[in-house]
Amino acid sequence: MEWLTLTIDGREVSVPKGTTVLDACRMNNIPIPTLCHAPELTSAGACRLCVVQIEGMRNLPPSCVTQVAQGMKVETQNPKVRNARKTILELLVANHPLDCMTCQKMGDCSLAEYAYDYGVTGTVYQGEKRCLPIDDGNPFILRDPNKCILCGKCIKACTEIQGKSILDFSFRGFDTQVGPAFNLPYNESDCDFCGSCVSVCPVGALTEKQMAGKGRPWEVSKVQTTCPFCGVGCNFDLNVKDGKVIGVTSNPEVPVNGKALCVKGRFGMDMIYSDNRITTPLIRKNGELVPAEWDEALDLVATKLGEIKKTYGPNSIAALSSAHCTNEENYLMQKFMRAVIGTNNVDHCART
Amino acid sequence: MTNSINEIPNVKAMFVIGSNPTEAHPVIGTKMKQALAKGAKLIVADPRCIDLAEHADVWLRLRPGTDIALINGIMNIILANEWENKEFIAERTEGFEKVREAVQQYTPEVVSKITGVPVEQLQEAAKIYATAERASIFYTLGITEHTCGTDNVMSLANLAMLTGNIGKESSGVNPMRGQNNVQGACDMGALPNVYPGYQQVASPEVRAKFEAAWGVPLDPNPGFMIPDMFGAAVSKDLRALYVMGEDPVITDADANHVRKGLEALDFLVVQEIFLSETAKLADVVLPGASFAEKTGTFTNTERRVQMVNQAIKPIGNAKTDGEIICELATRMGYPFNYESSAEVMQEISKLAPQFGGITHERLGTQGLQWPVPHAEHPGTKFLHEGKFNRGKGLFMAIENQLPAEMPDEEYPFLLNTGRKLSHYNVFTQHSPSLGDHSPEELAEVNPSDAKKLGIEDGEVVQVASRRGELKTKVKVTERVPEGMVFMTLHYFDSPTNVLTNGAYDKVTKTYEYKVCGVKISKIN
Amino acid sequence: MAENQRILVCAGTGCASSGALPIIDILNDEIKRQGLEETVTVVGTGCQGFCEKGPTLVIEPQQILYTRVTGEDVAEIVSQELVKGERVERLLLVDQATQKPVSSMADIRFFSKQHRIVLHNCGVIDPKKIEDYTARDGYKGIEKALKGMSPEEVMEEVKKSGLRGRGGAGFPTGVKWGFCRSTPSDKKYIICNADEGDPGAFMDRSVLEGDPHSVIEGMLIGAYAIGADEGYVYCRAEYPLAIKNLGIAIKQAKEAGYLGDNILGSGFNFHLKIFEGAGAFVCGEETALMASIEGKRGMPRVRPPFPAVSGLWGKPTNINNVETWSNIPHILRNGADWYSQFGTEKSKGTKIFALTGKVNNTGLVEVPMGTTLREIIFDIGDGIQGGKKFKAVQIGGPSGGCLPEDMLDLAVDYDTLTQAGAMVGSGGLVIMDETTCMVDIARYFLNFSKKESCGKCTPCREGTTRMYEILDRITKGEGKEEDLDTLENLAITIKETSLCGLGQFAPSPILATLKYFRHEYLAHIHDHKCPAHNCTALLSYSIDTEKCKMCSLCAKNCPTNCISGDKKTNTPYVIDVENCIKCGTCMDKCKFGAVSRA
Amino acid sequence: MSTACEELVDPKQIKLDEIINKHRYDNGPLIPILQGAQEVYGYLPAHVIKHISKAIRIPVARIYGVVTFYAQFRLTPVGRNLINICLGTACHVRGGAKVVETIEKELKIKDGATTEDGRFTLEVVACIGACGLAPVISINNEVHGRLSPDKIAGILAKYE
Repeated sequence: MEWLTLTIDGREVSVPKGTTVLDACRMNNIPIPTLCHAPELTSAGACRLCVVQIEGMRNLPPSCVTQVAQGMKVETQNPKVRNARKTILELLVANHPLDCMTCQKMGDCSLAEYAYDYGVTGTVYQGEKRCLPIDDGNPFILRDPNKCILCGKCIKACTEIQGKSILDFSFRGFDTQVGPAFNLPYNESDCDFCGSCVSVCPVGALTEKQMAGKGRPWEVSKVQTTCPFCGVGCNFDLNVKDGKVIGVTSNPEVPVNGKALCVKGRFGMDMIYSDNRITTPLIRKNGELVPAEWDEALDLVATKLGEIKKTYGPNSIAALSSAHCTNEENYLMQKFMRAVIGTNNVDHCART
Repeated sequence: MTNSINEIPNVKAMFVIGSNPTEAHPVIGTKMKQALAKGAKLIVADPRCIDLAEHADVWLRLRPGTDIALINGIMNIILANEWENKEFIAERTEGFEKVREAVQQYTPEVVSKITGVPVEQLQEAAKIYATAERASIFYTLGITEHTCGTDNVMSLANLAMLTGNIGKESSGVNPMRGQNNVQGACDMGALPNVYPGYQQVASPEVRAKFEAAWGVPLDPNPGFMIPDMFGAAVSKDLRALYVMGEDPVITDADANHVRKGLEALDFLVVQEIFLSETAKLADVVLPGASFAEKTGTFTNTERRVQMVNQAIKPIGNAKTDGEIICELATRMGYPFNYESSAEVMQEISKLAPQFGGITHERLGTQGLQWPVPHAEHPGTKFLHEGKFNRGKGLFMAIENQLPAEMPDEEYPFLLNTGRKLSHYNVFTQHSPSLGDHSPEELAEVNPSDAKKLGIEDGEVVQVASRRGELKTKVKVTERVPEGMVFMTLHYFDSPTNVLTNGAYDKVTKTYEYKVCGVKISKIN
Repeated sequence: MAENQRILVCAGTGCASSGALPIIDILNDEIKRQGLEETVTVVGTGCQGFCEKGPTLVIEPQQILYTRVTGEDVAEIVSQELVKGERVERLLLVDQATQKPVSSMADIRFFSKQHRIVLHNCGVIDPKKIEDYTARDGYKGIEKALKGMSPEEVMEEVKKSGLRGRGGAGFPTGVKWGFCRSTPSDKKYIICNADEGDPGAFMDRSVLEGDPHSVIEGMLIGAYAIGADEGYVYCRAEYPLAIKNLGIAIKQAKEAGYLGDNILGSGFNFHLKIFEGAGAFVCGEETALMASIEGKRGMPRVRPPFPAVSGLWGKPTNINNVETWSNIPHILRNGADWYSQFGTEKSKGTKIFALTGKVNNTGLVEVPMGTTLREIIFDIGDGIQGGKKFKAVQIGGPSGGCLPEDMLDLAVDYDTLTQAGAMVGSGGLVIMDETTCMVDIARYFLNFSKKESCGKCTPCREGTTRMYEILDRITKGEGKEEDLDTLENLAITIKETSLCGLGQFAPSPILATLKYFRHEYLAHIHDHKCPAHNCTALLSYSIDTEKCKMCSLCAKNCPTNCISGDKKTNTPYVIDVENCIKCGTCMDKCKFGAVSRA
Repeated sequence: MSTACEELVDPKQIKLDEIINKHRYDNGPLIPILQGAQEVYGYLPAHVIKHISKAIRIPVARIYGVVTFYAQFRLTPVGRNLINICLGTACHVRGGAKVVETIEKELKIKDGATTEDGRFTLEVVACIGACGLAPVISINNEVHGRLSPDKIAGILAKYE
């Protein structure tokens, strides 16, 4: 691999050929703000927040789409660059609601983070603001187009990851919007609610309805696990607050699916707290299933199975193991049947 | 799957048959669309106009149950054009001549007549699949859930071997497993004829190994498979059934027959997280824990063993399924003393060779794809590189066969079943948001049939087969061909499996969920 | 009386709008009626350039120009001019300086000061006839290239000529071709950018309408040099006549063997298609234009990769505009040395300008690079309308800037204009007089840029709107002094951080007016006054009842009927300020000076 | 009779399919198809956009994005008479804004709208290329040049 040497803020660093200036900075822990860039999506170079100054180049090039050249001299933090970024942020904030206190994205909002970092006041430009209806006609995604900063990542996620292209830009200039065709609400479009758009939104324009009001990012712990729906084996992070799962976020580092999930994996976890969960053993008494203690229930099962085994032989007992349970549990079940009961009568719904 | 999910975006030609990935395996569906975006060709064989059919280069709208004829026909065309991979056939396979002979009568014209697929489309499909640099077959239950399911699978294997499209990156035969850990349940020996790691119960050496490990003598005879169990219950050969995390009343074909079997039992234990239809019949119900409440592993369709990590405590008084089994075993005089599921995995890795190198610690955040024979082995991305399990790949001559029950005068519609994106089997019904999003069955009926029956989109109708009947709402759509009705298996209120046929494949005993005769009647 | 005369009737869009098309038929009828059909031919030509005076017609070979001709004038022109050889005086042009009618084109400064290379055929030939083009050495350039020159030699010739892209930035054409030529690929495209969206420029349209074969020939030569076999002309749908005439020309060129496979037996293939743009100024930007041909939203993308490496459908692509392509045949025919004798050291050849605004002679003019603004405006343009005072000239459209009077002696070429804060751009020259408000002009251009911004990058999408809003407030007298700093900061950020040329140059009108006309901004801000009496929010009209004779002329002409009064009841006329749109019609119409503006 | 009714196929639909078939195998067929469709229907109804989407396999959202990007395409029907008011630079400096204001007042509609009676649709455009005649408007492609506010009412009266 060919390596190139460049100077960033006076520091000499080496990176592989083909690296962008942005990646070169990030590899070397030099912070660059970005809104429209995502490593898993193609780069648009649209938000212009990642601009830097490069010796010999006209204007301020965006680092996310500028490739490193040998001997390049990059400035990422000089007053000119910082002022340009601040102005861009002021422009974005001028066309963005300032209801951050009640916004679900608070604490995880890139725009808020950078605005704070760059001392943006939100008072420099007064004028027209986008004023579009909020889309909350579905159980999963809350879409507030007024918070949209038009970075276009949701469009790319929908197209490049999901292959759906439900979303695109419409109109142009200041009137540009992002949404389904004819700017219909999600539930009137062909959207599958995979939620990939939500997973890439840097601001509060796309948020998960189920998580609204359930917890702030800093209160939540994340547990990576494997999805229990279908054989693809997607992984994601369960978001847990106070011992309760409040939702799911996708994790770009996971092996099979990266940020992609489907509607079930991302939004179906409220199943855990379904009213239909059985939370205590039940024993049939006088034809009715009634709650019982564990000891009573387990003793009853052990006794009954023991009696039947004794009377009719081990092969009069069978078990259905489960394609929904873990490997370890399936192992235990077949071992239970084979070693404890003494039969090979164990099967599961292997063929559906 | 012989290949990995992330090899899909680099496939050059995809042959999707009897599979609806964008609904049943959504993220695999997205990988296929990524391949399309990179210029891959797509052949879809399905009687229904599934989402992928709209993206296909060729959509083969075959008659249900004519898969073998279709595949034989494609092979016939490949041979006629000399697109076969002679080198691969010579070096890696045997039995080819028999197949060559068998497919001779399956000329494009004959096959077109059987399948209803135009000759040009057959030719186009054969060309795309046979001439691509890297072609992969993807199939699901549309292939296996037939009385000739095993033969369907063998036919696809023939096709892959004929063109050498197996044993390479992004090229192979890929059955996509339906349930989250159906792969793992099989791997773990939750089958009546094999121990963990597909080691035969009938083999004395294998049995000796397990007897030594477990310290008890083991039964040398394979046990009941599911379809046998319900009959055995009725005949009183089976007295007790312990059901863990399954709802056969809803998910097995010919549900009324299943229910009859369960009712005949002396003792039924159901271990579940929801009060399922099967649990309602139980003598004892044991509350299990959901995936979020336990630690262990699932194995996905690409053989990747991945961690399930506990995020919360079991709800209420529930216990994990593993814990319950251990307690029962102990109470029955065979103590299961495991500290953790990690310790169970250690035992598995000692007994099942393809899990030899797997520990929870090694699985970490990325998992491992079996076979992982030893602790340093990185896992196996795709199978059959250079060599098949049995040595040479065996061609099998297969003839076309009809489904067990076809529509007739009394039951004139062909019922086809499958999944839809917003649900997974029956238990996503318990998710309030998914339930709200997709609350009821919408049986798909072709507009011209709807017109003949005088029914409208959204109308509730009665659907009946020889085995049972139900009510369902109807969706009038061109997606299904005339004479077909399509239903899912997701809804308690329209339990499709009261209709399906309990006939099954002779080898795997998989029910023929995909084809049976039904009638539709208007409710006045 | 001269034998074999030709009457060239301008049928370009400008003259057609003024009613030129019926004149051709009437002329033909009249000529037949007077028995002259043997000796007189009527030709409907492309734009002759003198739109202001249209419909225009030229009698050849005498080169007599008639202006503002109507159908009723035809019989007189035929019997006077064609039969008797005498002028119809009332239809001749009046020189504003001498106030005398001039008949011969050689004496009309509008024509005599021009040097027409690209416009060589415009207004002279019938653009719908390939034989008219070949009769004037058409397709000699490509023949020369195919029969005796290698592609490299052709490219060298273009490089040597010093031709620079006429679309705006002025990149050397031959060098640009070289980039595309040197990218290895099985397929290459060339594109003619005819998406002339710049408000106030129409030279590309006139060339396509009036001399389409010159563009085709230029592209053929380019394709041969670059190694492309397919081309597109991306033309605005708003130019139906251009599309029609080009379509006819392509068909004729195919039939004549200049387009298609194995052209002139050389083995060289070239196919040309027209793509009709759907109305987006930003599609003048190369990458947006290509996105548009590909059927996408016309949003520019970041460069690199440059089109020469990865352009249309990912293939190497070379784009030049109409005027650039149209120069090529002349360079090939006459040689690089001939071409480079025109113009300045770094800007060779001629440039067409669309001269519009408050100037007497509006129209299309082609002058050698290096001609001064003063020559263009005061000689060719014949000075300011109505004897008013020159204030500024806006060059280069929304991307360009305004230059004040003391820069009139600037020799026009790429580098001097850029240095002065304007740009050649597409070549729009809009002349402004003392009644034009420079803040309003900046506001006008920002309104244009904000409407045409594609919306992809933040600074252009959000920033052009904010700049417009600030300017709008200033023109309404609601500005603050710090607005000027805000404007300047915003302008510089947008210039330096925008993705494409539209954004990068959108602030130019602000930066230039702030530089040269800051006092006008300050007058709006501090005194709440518009020095040009143009900004309506700062104006009010009233009628002096003393001077009002109650003639009712003002009320009759008021477009919003907001003036009332009555002579019978001796009620003097008053303006209802609520409904007044401050158009000033009443003031223009009043014969007694009773209407005043404050 | 019912069979006869079913055989009635919308002639516009036939034309649309002809246009689609003419361009479908071209590189980048979308914009020419949309232009053709608009010529047939006068605007681009939602069902036409969806039909095109299905026929050439371009997502509806992408087509909607294209349609709303370009000034040429319209999603609503146009009035009987289409007024294009030029606001090119030349027209602007010669008083184009006042022409716009006068027409807007006269018709009581804003740029882009259609009068309630469907008589006029008003569109402000950038340069129709008749700069020499500034300020100009065109009604149904008929150009009226050298305008002033007082001439507007008379011109509009000519169009029914």
